[in-house]
Amino acid sequence: MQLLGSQLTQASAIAGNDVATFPDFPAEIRAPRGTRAGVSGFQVQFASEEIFTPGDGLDALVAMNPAALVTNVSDLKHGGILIVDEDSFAEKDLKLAKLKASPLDTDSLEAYRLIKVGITSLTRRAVEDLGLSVKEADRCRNFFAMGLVFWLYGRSMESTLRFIDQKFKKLPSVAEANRRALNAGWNYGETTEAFATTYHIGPAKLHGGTYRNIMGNQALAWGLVTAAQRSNKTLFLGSYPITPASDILHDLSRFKGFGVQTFQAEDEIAAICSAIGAAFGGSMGVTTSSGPGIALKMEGLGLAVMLELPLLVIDIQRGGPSTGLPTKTEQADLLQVLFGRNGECPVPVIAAQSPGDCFHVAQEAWEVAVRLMTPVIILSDGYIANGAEPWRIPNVSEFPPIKIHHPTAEEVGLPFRPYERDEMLARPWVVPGTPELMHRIGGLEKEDGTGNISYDPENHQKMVHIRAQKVANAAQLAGPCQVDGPETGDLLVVSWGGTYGACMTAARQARAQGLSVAHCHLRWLNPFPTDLGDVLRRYRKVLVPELNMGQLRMLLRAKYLVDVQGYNKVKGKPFTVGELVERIQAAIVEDGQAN
Amino acid sequence: MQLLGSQLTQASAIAGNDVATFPDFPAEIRAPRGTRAGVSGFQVQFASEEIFTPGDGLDALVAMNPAALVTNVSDLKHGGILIVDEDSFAEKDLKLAKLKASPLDTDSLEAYRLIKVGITSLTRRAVEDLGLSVKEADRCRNFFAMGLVFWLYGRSMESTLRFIDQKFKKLPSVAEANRRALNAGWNYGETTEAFATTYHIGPAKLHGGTYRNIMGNQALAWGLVTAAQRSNKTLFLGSYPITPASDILHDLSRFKGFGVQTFQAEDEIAAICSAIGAAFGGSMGVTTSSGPGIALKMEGLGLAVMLELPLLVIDIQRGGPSTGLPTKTEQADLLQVLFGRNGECPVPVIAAQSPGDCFHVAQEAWEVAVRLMTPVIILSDGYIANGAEPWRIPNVSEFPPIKIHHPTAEEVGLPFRPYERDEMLARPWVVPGTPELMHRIGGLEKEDGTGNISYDPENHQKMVHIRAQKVANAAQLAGPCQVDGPETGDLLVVSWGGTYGACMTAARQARAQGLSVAHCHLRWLNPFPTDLGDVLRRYRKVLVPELNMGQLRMLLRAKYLVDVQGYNKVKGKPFTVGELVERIQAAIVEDGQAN
Amino acid sequence: MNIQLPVLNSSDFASDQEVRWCPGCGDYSILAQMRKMLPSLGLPQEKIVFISGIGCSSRFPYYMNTYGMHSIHGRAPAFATGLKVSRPDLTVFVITGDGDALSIGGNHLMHCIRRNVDLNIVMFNNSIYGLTKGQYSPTSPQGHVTKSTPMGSVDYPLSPLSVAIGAEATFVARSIDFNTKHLGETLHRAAMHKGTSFVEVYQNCNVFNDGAWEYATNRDVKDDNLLVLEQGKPMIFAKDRDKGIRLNGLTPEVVSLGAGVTEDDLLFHDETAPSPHVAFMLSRMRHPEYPEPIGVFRNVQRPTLEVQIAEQVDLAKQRPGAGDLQKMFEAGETWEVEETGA
Amino acid sequence: MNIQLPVLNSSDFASDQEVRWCPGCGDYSILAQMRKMLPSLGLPQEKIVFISGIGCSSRFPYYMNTYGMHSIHGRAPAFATGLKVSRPDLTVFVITGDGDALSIGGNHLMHCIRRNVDLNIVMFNNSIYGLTKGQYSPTSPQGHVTKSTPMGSVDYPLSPLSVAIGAEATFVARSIDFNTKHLGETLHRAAMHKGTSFVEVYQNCNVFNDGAWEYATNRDVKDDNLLVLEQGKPMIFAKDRDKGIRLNGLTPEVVSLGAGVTEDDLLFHDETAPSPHVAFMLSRMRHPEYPEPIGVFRNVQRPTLEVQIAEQVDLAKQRPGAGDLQKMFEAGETWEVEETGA
Ligand SMILES: Cc1ncc(C[n+]2csc(CCOP(=O)(O)OP(=O)(O)O)c2C)c(N)n1
Ligand SMILES: Cc1ncc(C[n+]2csc(CCOP(=O)(O)OP(=O)(O)O)c2C)c(N)n1
Ligand code: SF4
Ligand code: SF4
Ligand SMILES: [Mg+2]
Ligand SMILES: [Mg+2]
Repeated sequence: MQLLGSQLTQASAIAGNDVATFPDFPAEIRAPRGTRAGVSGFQVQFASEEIFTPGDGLDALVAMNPAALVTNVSDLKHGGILIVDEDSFAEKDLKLAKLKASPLDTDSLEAYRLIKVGITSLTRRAVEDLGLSVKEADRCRNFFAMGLVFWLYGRSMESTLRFIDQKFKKLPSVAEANRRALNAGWNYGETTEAFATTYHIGPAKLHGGTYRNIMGNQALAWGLVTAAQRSNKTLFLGSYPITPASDILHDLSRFKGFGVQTFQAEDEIAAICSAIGAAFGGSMGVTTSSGPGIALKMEGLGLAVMLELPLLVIDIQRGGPSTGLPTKTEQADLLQVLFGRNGECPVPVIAAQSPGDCFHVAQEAWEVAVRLMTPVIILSDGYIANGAEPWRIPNVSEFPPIKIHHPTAEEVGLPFRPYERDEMLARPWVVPGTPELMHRIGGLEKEDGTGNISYDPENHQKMVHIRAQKVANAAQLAGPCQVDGPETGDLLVVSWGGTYGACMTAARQARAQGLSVAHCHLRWLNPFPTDLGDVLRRYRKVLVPELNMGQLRMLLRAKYLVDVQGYNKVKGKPFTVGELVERIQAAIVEDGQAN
Repeated sequence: MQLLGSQLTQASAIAGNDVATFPDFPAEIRAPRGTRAGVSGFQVQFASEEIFTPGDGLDALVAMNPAALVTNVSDLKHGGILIVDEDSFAEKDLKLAKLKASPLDTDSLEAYRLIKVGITSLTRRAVEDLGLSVKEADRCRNFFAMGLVFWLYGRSMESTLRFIDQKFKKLPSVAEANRRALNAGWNYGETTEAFATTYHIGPAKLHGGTYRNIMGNQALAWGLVTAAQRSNKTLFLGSYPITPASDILHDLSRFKGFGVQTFQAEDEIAAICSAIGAAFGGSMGVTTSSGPGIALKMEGLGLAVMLELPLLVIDIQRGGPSTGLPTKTEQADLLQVLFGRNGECPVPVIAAQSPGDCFHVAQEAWEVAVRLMTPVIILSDGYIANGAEPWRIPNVSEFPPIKIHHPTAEEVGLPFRPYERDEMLARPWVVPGTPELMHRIGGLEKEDGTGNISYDPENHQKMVHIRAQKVANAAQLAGPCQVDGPETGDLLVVSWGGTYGACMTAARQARAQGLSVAHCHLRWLNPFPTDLGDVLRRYRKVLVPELNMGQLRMLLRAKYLVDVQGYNKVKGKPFTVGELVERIQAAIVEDGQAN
Repeated sequence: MNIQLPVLNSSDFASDQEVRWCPGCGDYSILAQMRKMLPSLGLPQEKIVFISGIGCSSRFPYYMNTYGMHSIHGRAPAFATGLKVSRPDLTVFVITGDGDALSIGGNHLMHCIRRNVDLNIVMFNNSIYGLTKGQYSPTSPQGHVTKSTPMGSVDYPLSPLSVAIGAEATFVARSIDFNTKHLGETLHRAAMHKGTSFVEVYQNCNVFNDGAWEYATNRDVKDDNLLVLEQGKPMIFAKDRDKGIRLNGLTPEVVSLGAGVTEDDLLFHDETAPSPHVAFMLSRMRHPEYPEPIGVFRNVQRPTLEVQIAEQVDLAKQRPGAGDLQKMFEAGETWEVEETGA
Repeated sequence: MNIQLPVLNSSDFASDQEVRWCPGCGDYSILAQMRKMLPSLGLPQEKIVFISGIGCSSRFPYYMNTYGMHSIHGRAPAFATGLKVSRPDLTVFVITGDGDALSIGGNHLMHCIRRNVDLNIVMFNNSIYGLTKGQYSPTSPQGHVTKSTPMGSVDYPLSPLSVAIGAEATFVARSIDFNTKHLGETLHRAAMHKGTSFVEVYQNCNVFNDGAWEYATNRDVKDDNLLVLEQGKPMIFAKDRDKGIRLNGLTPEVVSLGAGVTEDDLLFHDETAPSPHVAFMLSRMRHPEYPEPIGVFRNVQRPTLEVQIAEQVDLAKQRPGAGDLQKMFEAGETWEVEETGA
């Protein structure tokens, strides 16, 4: 299914649509095919206008077996197209899906435009004379379904045919079988009368340029490499596999041609510590993980704050708490990354808003890290990580360099003061190997300037303030709030991270309905833009939709004493635009009610 | 010095004074004697009225060498008594203390009533004929100083003489030397004319009963054992040594006679995990640490939240971030313990307010843990942990039992639903070994009731809410706010943890000065008392003094949208009453200014 | 009182949860052998606890009709230690994978083993991270191409049994998922051992690392590649049982029996040897240089952690005044204060 | 170009920080030997880095006029690994204690060793937690009465060298704080080794565990209690060098030379033996049953982690298109969109 989804994405993008996807994996365990737990889904929206989410309800659903049907049918819009493989609704299939009777035989599907296709038998027949086993033949069924969908939406099969050639280069009979299944599906659509209409989705208005699809984790990996290249640094990744962050490790481990070093550590603690070691040596130290692994990194991160070395800590959030729902999405690590360390231990935090944005976020985070000599946390989530969107390929030669300077003894003079600061409060990044500037750093409180151990009360207070102010200075680099919509009004929707698309679309739709709604998306969660308080106060109400129980909301209320309201969903799933629009409407009419 | 301090504490308590102490250790490293880093201090306040802090400025200071003098003299009140060992101000002593000239020779000490005593030579002379080496003789100097101080304040030397007998039972000549030094000190006071006056501090008004001194960590250990006895549970401590929490491990390891099991784990992660394992088995699982170790426990704690097992996690806070100032005090782990875990992962948090209060806090925390089947966090800090106060010995037979029930199959019926809940939302604590109720628990999201793994979106949302509500229910057990002072007024001082004594004393003093100030101390930091919002709104202003950058303050502002102001100090030292009174005065006059 | 226990069988140990490993996974076989072996311990289900970490293998407890905990990655030995110390009456199994036990959990494993907690640790070694879909593990050979090592892994692998023996293990064994009889017997012997038993099971992950143990499972070659250790017996192996292991100086060597070499020239296996150095030597014998030993490498007695802790508690309880809170509170300096009405 | 390096001496490696261990602590001696040894490496100070964890011993970097990091408890090998992989030009020492290395840090130690990162790990073994004022450590003997074990520790101790050898170490040695000459030489050999060198140094904590190594340091008895390992030499020891170690079957035994026993009957030390099992056997020889070996137990070559990583990077860089961002972005399916003025 993942394959089908990504091919459709590809073909739609090439057709000039804007696309957004939401793959929904089965939980980590490899659950048996045909069971509910084993259902693998892939949601894709393509449109002739700019879109920011993979869509709410489904317009069409392809269910290859009863389990897939019952798990997803509730998302299908009334009147939507429902394609099922009727060959897969036998007794044993129903049993696997824990169903007593076939939904095809009941009236439970009345609301939909049900199209039963004998996908299995048709596929078998299409590949009949290729000498494949039944099992092998059945593996082609997805391509049949794909052909059918391609026909329905008038997508070109070209890129998928190319993909087949490429992927099964070494297995010509499999390639041929898949090609035939694909064509059979298309032909089935064209020749049968199952479908009343086909759909034509014209190209979306996008900025001109060369486009490709990009997934969130991929964009992060690319952004990291780009940041390393721009700053002429060796990228050192210390990581330990964990869903849904592992793909960044996988991607970067294939980028050795860029000088990237990847180190699969024994655990998350060693992962962050090795990255800090690399940072001490002058490399671009990066560590990636998800919630449970991030929890383990916090002690090490505290040390990085004391050492004042640049470092990127990337958290691809998933459903929690504890092991939680590893393959589902959530935004519930914000407070963890802000506060999950002993002592007063501030760290800048930036969150990606979409798959493509990961590319930029990685670079922005690195710019702040090196400018301020501080670890920076990047938040993404399972939804962004595995989602895809069209991405305009940038012109690499236009990237400005990120300037980093490692001072020498001539420049800083002796005796060397490793905790002397510049105007942004950054200390010098002197690397081992630099003659005469030998110095020692560590996690005990340091004396201002010299960096010597100090237990002096006044000094401690001073250093706590300096570290706080330094992080606050990141606001100068990040710039002011960006508001989409009227400058004042009834409601401001404030979002962060992966809910960007849904929130912005919902706000626009509400505006189109005549409501006075603006949208402000926060890229930096620490520090906040300096004008944020003013912006919040310009609206009668503020609504913060979050896939958690109200974490950003708490921060905004505390800092600005504005009666920010929350819309909170913790279901392992992204917001739908529809539910947000409803909530926006409700918020504007209802009386402001505090918490 | 620690010895001298604790003996003076003891003697004063026996004299019926209320006492409060503040030992100030050198940093962890065993720094050489005579250097500034090696200074070991012990502050004690005794009074004929109830007191809640070890005092602000010092009335008298005993400095055994130049380093001790320069490190502490700034805390001595003008006009205060300054006793120095003039034999210890030789060239080499000054050098060790990094002093160019002897402060005794300059006019820097003019503000004090300087009393130079040749403590070293007098002590040597006192023990002359006992055949001790010079080094051994010099070890008695502290007892000479003690004798002098005892005389000055009219303290009985009886308990100290008993202590000497006891401690040096096997070394009669050392015992004799110390006795002589002590007497020599006393006699010196009585015979010389160095002191213009002596002081008489009468007994304080305390509740009647038998008293003893108790230190915070000791009281915690005793409270834990008492909780275990009251609930008829085996106490299992999984811990890893760390300053300033180690003493709880040390104490509990001596309580095997109570059935206590202590396990010094390989690290903090194993420590909490072993305690959770013990909790699964039906024991009272406890784990203790300080900031950096607590950071490491967070992933395990997240699992405990999912497992819904009772557990106590004790954080003796110290100066941070990172390794920070290990022997100094701070309150900067509040946000860490509240939020330092992935996902929405709520845990009740209670903080001890004084050394003696640790005894109660341990029991209250355990009552909540077992009533709600939840881990509970106890916060203490270095100041409480090592501080001492008189403690009225309770009558053990009056302690009510803490009722815990492990259901059987007859009681719960089959099929067993391990996540069925009672009216407080607690699930049953069924322990392995119970026939027919075999079940499996884990960190993946569980289905409501059955506890089976569930990735269902609605169920996840429901479980997140249930876990949150369960913790919120702890407010029913904890009761409403306690306010000391007027019910409404100009200012409410809100405190938590170890600043209780200073805040309450300051509020009372301010009231005595005619200001309209009340004080509310929060024992539970999560959940807050249900009436807290109302209480806050009854005062024109709210001031939250904290030994951090404003952590409770942030929570109060977020939750109640009240413009709470902070008074924050991060110097590794407790508040003085004086600075708080000043701040209270200022707060009342100045315009409320939001931050 | 002599309570007659019901005689249980394999299916009594199956929980109502659907087993959800990939079809063909070696985990199924280990599960089957475990269920089959447990009745032989004569314990009711409620006295048995399975604790696991995270990984495909760590789903194991869900499938057992016993008490169980699916904990967090790498920490199962620590949970199990706390449980066993506080509840010595329970029989506790730890189920773990090569990543869970040796990567993130290496330290807990080592300390559990040296403390000799009476646990039965079964490590499913598939030389891969299964659950996270195919990264190399600490037992993957150098050069292993995986998702995270596209040019081949450069980490030198650990030998799990060498690690265990280096950590003062009292019971160490190895078996193979599809060698069902040997596996069942090995699990039984491990369960009978008082102290930490560590069993490495070669397990095939047919999805991400298929055939890793081909040499040890393929019917045609396995007998030539395996040396089945038997207590007191000479080390003979090969399909025709015509080869053996002899010590050449300080180094073991493979010899053919006959032509001047007799069984008496061979090494005789002694799992009870007080010093672990011979067991360590056996743990170094790896394919293809040597046949790989399976069976029990080491099996010695040493007081267990939970028994020693219990003994100290018992001893302390006998001291005068033990367990008396009031006495403890009143010990040392105390003083009386009269009620002043404050 | 041939740059003449200034000849450094011991004091060039002393930082300006006051040394603050307890008077009499064995750490002073190790510090002195380290400072004395470093000039022999012919490296300028700036090319040397000391990384430590937390503990008394871990204060070490502050006292060295080199680059240094006083990190967090137990994790020094991980920091050092990241540093060395990214900066192979630096010479990196890891300074750690028995608690730091073997308790909280056991796993990092093990993985660092198996990966054979070119680091020099020096573990100060005082069998106690010094910094936290006297709790037992993983090397404390059973029965050890400490602050946390008033009735004696029940944990069976680890043997650090057995652990290291079990973790595939390429260089393993032992020395003693006050045996200054031997210590200096051992540190030098460790530094010269390419790969992870692990050196255990018996260190006296005169405050919390005084005399732990009395048998190995007391002038009167130490020669009888120590076996100084020398490459290629027979294992002779004792004050009069009249005793030796012989293999009896599979077990080492102490024999007296003379009366039918000659040097040739003894074990000859071979630190370069490919299999580690004899080194492991030596690591099991403990006082009082045996004289305890000091010196280099094992010293073999294996590619280091950082070199292998560098090799893969170099190889990858030579591939066509390597390092070309633009090419990477444009690979795969792309399409053109015309500017529509949106
Ligand atoms: C703290 C943490 N880090 C990482 C993970 C992700 N994770 C789960 S299982 C696993 C490794 C599984 O390998 P192994 O232990 O060999 O078990 P297998 O799946 O092969 O049976 C990893 C890395 C996690 N769940 N928690
Ligand atoms: C996470 C964490 N846990 C615990 C501690 C406290 N701690 C510091 S050093 C140490 C052990 C020291 O023992 P060792 O490593 O043997 O060093 P030594 O002091 O004996 O040289 C401990 C438990 C800490 N600093 N950080
Ligand atoms: S991924 Fe491998 S180990 Fe995991 S269930 Fe599938 S076959 Fe078994
Ligand atoms: S406590 Fe022990 S190890 Fe630490 S400095 Fe003092 S003597 Fe040395
Ligand atoms: Mg595995
Ligand atoms: Mg030590």
